[in-house]
Amino acid sequence: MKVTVRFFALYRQLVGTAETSVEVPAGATLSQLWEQVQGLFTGLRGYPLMAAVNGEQCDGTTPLSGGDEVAFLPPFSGGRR
Amino acid sequence: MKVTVRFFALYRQLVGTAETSVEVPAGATLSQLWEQVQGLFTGLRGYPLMAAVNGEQCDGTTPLSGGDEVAFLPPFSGGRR
Amino acid sequence: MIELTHQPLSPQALVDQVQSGRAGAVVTFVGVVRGESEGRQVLYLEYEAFEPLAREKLHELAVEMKARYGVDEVAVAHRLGRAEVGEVITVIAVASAHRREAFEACQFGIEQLKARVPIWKKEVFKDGEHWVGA
Amino acid sequence: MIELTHQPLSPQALVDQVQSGRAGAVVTFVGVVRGESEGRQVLYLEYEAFEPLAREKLHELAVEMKARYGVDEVAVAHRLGRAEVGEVITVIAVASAHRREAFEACQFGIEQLKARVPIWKKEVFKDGEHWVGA
Repeated sequence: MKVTVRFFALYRQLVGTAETSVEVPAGATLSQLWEQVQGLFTGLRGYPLMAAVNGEQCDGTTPLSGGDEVAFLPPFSGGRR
Repeated sequence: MKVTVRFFALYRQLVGTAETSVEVPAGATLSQLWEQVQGLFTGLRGYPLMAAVNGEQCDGTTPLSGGDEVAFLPPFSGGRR
Repeated sequence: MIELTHQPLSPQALVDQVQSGRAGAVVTFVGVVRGESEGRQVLYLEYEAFEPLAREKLHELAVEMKARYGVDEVAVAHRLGRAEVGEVITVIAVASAHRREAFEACQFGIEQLKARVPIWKKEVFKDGEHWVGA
Repeated sequence: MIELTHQPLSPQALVDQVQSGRAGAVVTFVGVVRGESEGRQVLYLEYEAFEPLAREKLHELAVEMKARYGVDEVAVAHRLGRAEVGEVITVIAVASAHRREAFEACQFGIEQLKARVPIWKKEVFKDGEHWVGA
């Protein structure tokens, strides 16, 4: 099945694109997708998994469905340090 | 010798005047003046001594001179509680 | 910067004063006249100060806030005279490179202002009035 | 009240929103773009958010601040896009009957905003740029 993957801020810079489509095995979890994406874009290796599926923040055990939109979120840095 | 005594806020209300002149013995201290004033204006009894002599905050041991202006200051309540 | 005034206070004006290119954090405390005090409806408040000493104490307080917390800029203002419900009584604005010191200095400022500056408040109700804090 | 905007922020507008006859204390945190970061001169910053989730998290945060500290009103705003040195990035305004809760809620608000809201900052220097917090 296919899922849409979106990258923000640092991640967009590291991978060089804001959005891509990834083919994952049926029943894949968010963690499995993250590992697969880190394999495709090695610049993401070492970063913790933080992501939203269809706009909702989810943890790694979340199972994916075809057509899901997955947003990978770099560590936050809003506000002032 | 004579000193000028000024009352603010609650004290002015309690004594009914903003300013008066008090005759004190030569060499009297601020504490002695306060006792004398509390004798004249019994509504002031029980309040702690806080005062400024010629605009400077002073403690009770301060000796007075003729012509001094003594401001007796009620407990503060600025800002918001 | 110190202000002790019978005119309405503008918190924004104080914030503008403390803000600079160096400061990353500005923390502001604004004290406002409440419409209620211990269950009674307040008509208005009246503030009185022993002005020369109050100004000196406010200045000392601002200097101490900067020295003690290492913040960049401090502004302290207090209203005098009659103040209506909803009007601003006190403004303390602190600008600092970092926010922790700004919060601490601002909180210290309002506590100390109440403790050591010769300003008094009278609460005026429909059926009476009294000086507070005595 | 929540605001996530590419337009300049007005701290006064947020203070006006939270102020009411009930509140005696308004504490405001304003985060400003500093002209310097770790010794380097900053030209400007750029903020980006994952907007729908960021709005949801800001709303959750405001609700939690009210519940946790019992304060009356909370407003949280964050700037997006390019922000120049001296411009306002974040405003958190808290109105409360009493000042202690207002200070605590405001401080909690800015710490939590940084920890849990998907907003990212890019620092732009004369000779380069980088995303912060990663």
